[in-house]
Amino acid sequence: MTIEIPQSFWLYFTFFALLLVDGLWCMLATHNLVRILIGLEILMKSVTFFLIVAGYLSGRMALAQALVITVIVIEVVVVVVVAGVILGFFRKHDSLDVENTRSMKG
Amino acid sequence: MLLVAVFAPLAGAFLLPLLGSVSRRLRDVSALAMVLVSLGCSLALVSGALRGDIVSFSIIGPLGLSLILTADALAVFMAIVSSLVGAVIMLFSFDYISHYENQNEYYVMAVVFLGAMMGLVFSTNLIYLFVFWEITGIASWRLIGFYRGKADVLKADKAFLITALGALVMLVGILAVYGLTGTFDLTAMKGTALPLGISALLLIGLLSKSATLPFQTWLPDAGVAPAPVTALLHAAVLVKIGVYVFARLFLATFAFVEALRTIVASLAGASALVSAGAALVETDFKRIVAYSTVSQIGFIFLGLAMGNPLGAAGALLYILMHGLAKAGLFLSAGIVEQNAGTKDITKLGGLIRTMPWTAAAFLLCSFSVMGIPPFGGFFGKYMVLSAAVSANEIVLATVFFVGALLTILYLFRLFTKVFLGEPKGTPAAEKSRLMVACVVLLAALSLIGGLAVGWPSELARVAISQMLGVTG
Amino acid sequence: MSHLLLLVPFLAVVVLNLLPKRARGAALWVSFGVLGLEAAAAFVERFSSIDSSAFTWLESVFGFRLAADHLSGLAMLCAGIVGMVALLVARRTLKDAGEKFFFANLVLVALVGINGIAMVRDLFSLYVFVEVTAIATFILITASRSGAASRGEQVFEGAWKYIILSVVASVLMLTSIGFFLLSAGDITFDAVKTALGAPGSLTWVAMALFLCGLFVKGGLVPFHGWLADAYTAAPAPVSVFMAGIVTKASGIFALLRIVSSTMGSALPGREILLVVGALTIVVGAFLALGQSNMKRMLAYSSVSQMGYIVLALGGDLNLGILAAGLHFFNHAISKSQLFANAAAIEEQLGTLNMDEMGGIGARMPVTAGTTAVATLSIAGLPPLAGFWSKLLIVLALWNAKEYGFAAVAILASLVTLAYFLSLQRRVFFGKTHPKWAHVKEAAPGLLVPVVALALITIALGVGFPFALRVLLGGGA
Amino acid sequence: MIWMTLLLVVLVLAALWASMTTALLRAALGLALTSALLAVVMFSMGATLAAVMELSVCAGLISVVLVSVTSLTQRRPLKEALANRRSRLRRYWPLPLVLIAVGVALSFVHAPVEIALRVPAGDGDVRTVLWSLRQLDLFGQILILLAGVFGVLVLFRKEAKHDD
Repeated sequence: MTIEIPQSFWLYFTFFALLLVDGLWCMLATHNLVRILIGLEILMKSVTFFLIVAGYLSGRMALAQALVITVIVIEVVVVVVVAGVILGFFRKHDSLDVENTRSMKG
Repeated sequence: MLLVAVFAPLAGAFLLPLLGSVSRRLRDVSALAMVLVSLGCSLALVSGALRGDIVSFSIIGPLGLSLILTADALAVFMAIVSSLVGAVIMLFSFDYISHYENQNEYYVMAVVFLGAMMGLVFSTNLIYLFVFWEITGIASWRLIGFYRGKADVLKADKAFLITALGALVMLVGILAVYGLTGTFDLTAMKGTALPLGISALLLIGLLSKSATLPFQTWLPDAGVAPAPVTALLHAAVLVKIGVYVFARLFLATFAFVEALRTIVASLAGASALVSAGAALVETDFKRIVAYSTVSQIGFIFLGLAMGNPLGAAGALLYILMHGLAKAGLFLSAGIVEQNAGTKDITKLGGLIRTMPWTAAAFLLCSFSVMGIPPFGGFFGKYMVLSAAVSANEIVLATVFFVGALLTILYLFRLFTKVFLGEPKGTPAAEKSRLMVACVVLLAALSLIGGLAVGWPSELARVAISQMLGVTG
Repeated sequence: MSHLLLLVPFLAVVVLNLLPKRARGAALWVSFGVLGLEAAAAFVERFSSIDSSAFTWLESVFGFRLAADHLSGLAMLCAGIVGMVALLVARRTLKDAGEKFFFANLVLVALVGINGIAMVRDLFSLYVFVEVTAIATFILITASRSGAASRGEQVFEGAWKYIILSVVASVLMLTSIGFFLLSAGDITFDAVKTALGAPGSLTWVAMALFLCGLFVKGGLVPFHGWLADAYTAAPAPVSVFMAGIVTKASGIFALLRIVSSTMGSALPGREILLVVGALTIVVGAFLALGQSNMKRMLAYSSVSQMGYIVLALGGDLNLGILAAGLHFFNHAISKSQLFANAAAIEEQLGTLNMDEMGGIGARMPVTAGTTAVATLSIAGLPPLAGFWSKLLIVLALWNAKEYGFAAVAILASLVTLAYFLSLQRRVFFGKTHPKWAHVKEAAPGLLVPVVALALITIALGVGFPFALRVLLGGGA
Repeated sequence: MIWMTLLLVVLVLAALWASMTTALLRAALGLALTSALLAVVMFSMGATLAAVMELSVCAGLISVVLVSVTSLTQRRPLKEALANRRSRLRRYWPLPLVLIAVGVALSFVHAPVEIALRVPAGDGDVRTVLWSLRQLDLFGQILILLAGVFGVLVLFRKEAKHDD
């Protein structure tokens, strides 16, 4: 591979950081449970991307792929479970507003 | 022998609830028996100790955490004082405590307390010293909070927190000592010169436990406990721990620091005066006696802080005499409180007619605490004061002399208010012979201690020569 | 042997689900047995001289790369004990048979996760098992409806905070793994150790990220916000399990593992550990002081105690790791016991609000006594087990010349003592409120585990030098 | 390189859309698009197997889950939705600016990065790695799936009870 390592690293890292910021903002700025989940997903995308980039740049693509596959499986289970909880919450409160959950303090 | 003295009460205590389910009498008697075992073991060690033998026993553990028990003259002396007074108090509690709930817990904790005291006295490893120290803390926490009322428990918590604070600061000091010497074994660090900072850390722990200024507040509050408990804590055992460990560490182990003498002696002097003043204006029977303890502890500290053999011997003697006499005072207070239903001295009076024995015993014990010859307390106080004079601490000696005068004042005031004058309220009688007998026994011991002062002072002399002989 | 520790609970879950529905009542006992076996196996494998190499054939079949040392043994022993206690509590407090069945299964799944955490040798597998544990626990929190009426929406809120922060922690850890892949070329502990030895800032950035992830998982200050909510929200047996082992294994033990097997004795990250540890101790203790819900107080107490473990890691390395491991064990025992006691009180009184209680001690003497033992142990009073581990922690700090932090560690014990005394006073002492005049002691099924745990605490405390010799003699 | 950069720009734009669009349904679709684009990126970097996984599982399965959750929970009155839209705008308008700022700031960084370039000799085919070296992770995957099944069972059962 004849790529300039530092430069391309910073290029990829920039996009990783953009996705990360986007996901975090999406999670923090909303009151909607589903949207928090979407923000979480964007965060996961950014990390998946970063792992692939790491494998690409360090020449350990096979390892990186193995890791990413596992991450994807975990991601799916998390999403399904969280979605189930959101549904339960909606059935109970008829709302998706996270403000309904601020009962505990201290 | 040592192991039995320590662990017979410590381990045996947990059998007491079991025995209690068989028969209450059996439980009470076996609790006493456990304390007597300790007393017996300590007495058996006396002849050796008089010859200057040092008995030692150890279980080696890793990282310097070996359990080492050593009986030198100082330890044996202290062990006898604690277990003797403890045994009388246990006897007293038979009748006193039988009116209340939680009796099982009382006996367990009291016996654990005395066992831990034995362990503390004999252990020469700083960590185990701390361990036993804290066990006494736990036991006294439960004992002070015996009545379980909200105020009682709050005061128990206060006492526990103050002594625990002191203990934790002391633990920092212990670690600093470890950092300095690389060992927890006291015999191995003998003669080490301790920097003032570390001494101060250790001292805070000692002062908090012995309720000396500025940590004195917990002790009068602890008067909410049943009378035998206060006697156990104040008179005989708990507060003496601080004094004993002071002697053990600063006289017997580390090289004596001159600066410390002034600090400790001044604190002790202030403590003696302030609490004597407080005792003069208090109206609660037990609080007066408690403040008196704070004040008398000052004398013991003064004697030890002088760092000369005379002062140390006086202090040791006074530990014994004060323990006996003060236990007598507290137990009398207990009798009065239980029978008259109050401990407010403005509501008491003329009890000498209905409680002649108690009054007499109280008076005898007071004489001892006041330091009137030929009672035991006199010799202790006299030796301490003359040690201060011979160390050219004239100011301090004067302060303490005033303190001694105040002692006479407030004790007479107390006696007059409670036992003389016109009877107020319902006349109270001495119901339990056993309880009265205990008080009389203590009074008699105070007197005998004074008349036969030669015997305990011989042991004290050996202890002093062991302590100061090497370092001095 | 170490393979079996992962495979047996897994097979047990499979078998449990293949059984006919009628046999499902036995699920709790089956999983109880499995946990007991696991604990025994962990103990035998690490702390005794019995030869356990009869299972090497397994290693040729499965290519798991595992390594168990004394630390893993300790963690797995804890997991087994705490799991058994949680199951016993579940037997009493969960009402629905189906719920019990799911509980038994999920505890087993979480157990595999914890055992995995204890034995893995690379960062990514560590992440995977942390995630297994987290998901199983998350489902445990949300799944149960027992007592939900009193907890209301808290179930949802606690679980939600837990899972969201858990995923955020995962993101941190995965990013860190990416960095390690770049800078070390591999993600096994050995590779990471080599990379940390070489100069290069990237590796340390990666390590810091991973530690942050674990701080979140372990509920350390400043990431402690979720923990009290999750503990309070969880049903009684789940909070026993979570407080006893889950949070500790997935946050603190993982931290312990990483520090012990990747960082050498020269430790540039030590300051972070010290500061975070001290901060956690103090903040956690003061937060606990202000609580009136019993479980919340216990939760913040956990936060504070975790601080001690982290602090120990910042001290003298060898002694620090030993002390941290012991404190891990002691705290797991005592805290699961306290949560079991809280469960007993909730079961009998129907509330956990300490302001409404008072004088319960006379009605529930066993609960009161065991609570006293556990609280005093956690507050570090001799001769109980907690004292010794705290002493070792402070010694480790002292040997590393961190005098200030050692003093903080010691003096914070006073705050611990203060809030536990306040708990005792508010719950057990005082005059019995007329409302509780007819409260009875909890059922024997709930008392057996707490008494057993209290006895462990006392025995370990009294026989500590001996226990320490066993640990050291094994060559830790 | 240029193509890759463009692709990544589009990827970030898709994510931005997913987080900023008002309707939840569109947000879910935006996420699916992001996933698909990420799969393309992976593919062009040589991570074929992972790309396939990403495409099928994330862009496919997760989107299905999200869309169904969204449709099951769309019962809000119009008024509330409108009020929500206005407040959303307030909370989200700085996001693109922040992203641009971050991007510009990072594009000035050219610090040297120490990357351990290993000879990819030990790094064989992804299947070999997955099946022989990462068995433990596979075991973990199975466990997590198992836990997920329990989760679905439990949550589903709960609803059934709730409707009674």
